Amino acid sequence: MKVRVKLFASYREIVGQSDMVLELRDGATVQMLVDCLKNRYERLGSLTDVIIASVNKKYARDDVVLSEGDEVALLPPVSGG
Amino acid sequence: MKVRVKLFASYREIVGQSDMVLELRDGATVQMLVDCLKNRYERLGSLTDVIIASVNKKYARDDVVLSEGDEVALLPPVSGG
Amino acid sequence: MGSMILVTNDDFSVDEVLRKIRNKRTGAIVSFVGVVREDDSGRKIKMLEMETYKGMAEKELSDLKDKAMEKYDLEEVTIIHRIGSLSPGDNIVLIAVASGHRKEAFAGAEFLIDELKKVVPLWKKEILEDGEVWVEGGH
Amino acid sequence: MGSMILVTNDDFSVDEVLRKIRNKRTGAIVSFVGVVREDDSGRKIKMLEMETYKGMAEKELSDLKDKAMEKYDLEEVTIIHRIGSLSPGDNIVLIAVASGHRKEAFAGAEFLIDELKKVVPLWKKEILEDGEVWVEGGH
Repeated sequence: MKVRVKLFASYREIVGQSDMVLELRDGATVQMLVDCLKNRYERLGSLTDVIIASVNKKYARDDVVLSEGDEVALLPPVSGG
Repeated sequence: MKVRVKLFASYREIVGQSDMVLELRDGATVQMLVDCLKNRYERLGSLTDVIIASVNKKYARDDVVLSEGDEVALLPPVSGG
Repeated sequence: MGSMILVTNDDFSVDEVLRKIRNKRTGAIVSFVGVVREDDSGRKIKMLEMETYKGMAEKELSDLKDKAMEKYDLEEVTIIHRIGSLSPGDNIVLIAVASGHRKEAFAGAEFLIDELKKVVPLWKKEILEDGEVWVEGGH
Repeated sequence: MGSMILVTNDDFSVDEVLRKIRNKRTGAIVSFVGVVREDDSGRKIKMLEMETYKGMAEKELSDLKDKAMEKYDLEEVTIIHRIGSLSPGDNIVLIAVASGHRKEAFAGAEFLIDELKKVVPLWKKEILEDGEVWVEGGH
């Protein structure tokens, strides 16, 4: 299945793009997607152990199972206000 | 000696004027001035036991001794803001 | 110096105060605006009359400002209190506090309005549908 | 309904927000304005770049507003957060809370800015004299 990935702030700069489409096997979880990206982009892996993610603009736990067409975002620690 | 007396809000309405000059004996205190006005204006006496006063625009205790030309104000409970 | 103490008949612009109050170290500005309620604990208010002891009110406000700036780590403090006739929905008072960080700004602003209601010679008369009443004691 | 949630490139008018947010029961309006410091813990800031996750930020802000209105006794809540390039002295964020009484308004406003800094997808990059840094974690 295909999911859309969005990257922000420092993650966007490390990966070098803000948007991508990933092909994952059916039943893949948020954790699997994050691991996949950590492997592909070494600096993302070395930067932090835990990466906060959202699915379809809601904060999502690591074990959430993804579906075709989901929008998954990797969110660095926020710093608004 | 003469002191100037200022009255505000409910006290002003009870007394019917906002400004007056009182003749007091030398050595008179804030308490004496307040008692003198309470006697003269019955409703002022019955309204409240304690009347807060200022002398020359500073909060003053009852036992402060007044001087010729002082400006004494009787201040109802404040309600700004 | 963006700080200011003012007791006035006129309305104020919060934007103007907030523009003047900030300096290079300002990260947080907390402001409190008191508004004339139409309904005060069941009393239907047609109008408010605010009276002050001119000179003493300004002095007390200025002392409070100094106390707050010492007690909390504040950069600037502006206090504007209106007097005269006010209608429901009108601004009564503005307290604006600029600080490096927000904790101090919140604490300073709350301290100032709490103290203002206790010590500053200002009196509020509510003109109701069926009479008028001097409000006693800050609330 | 005077409440509003907005993430925008444009500056805001506090006067305008405060005019819209009040209703017949409003006695107190507390507002918090975050300002770009020129000096952040010794770092000399030339510029700030604020980035957001459009859509999610608004949803998180709206959830926070609902949470605050339930937790405290608030009448209306407006939150405006700026994004894009900001200079020292510029406004970053406005939180305005209208309530019948001041205690709830202060508590609600402080809760909102504390939570905003923890959960709303907004990121701050400081452009310094000698480089740039993504700020991590609300402070």
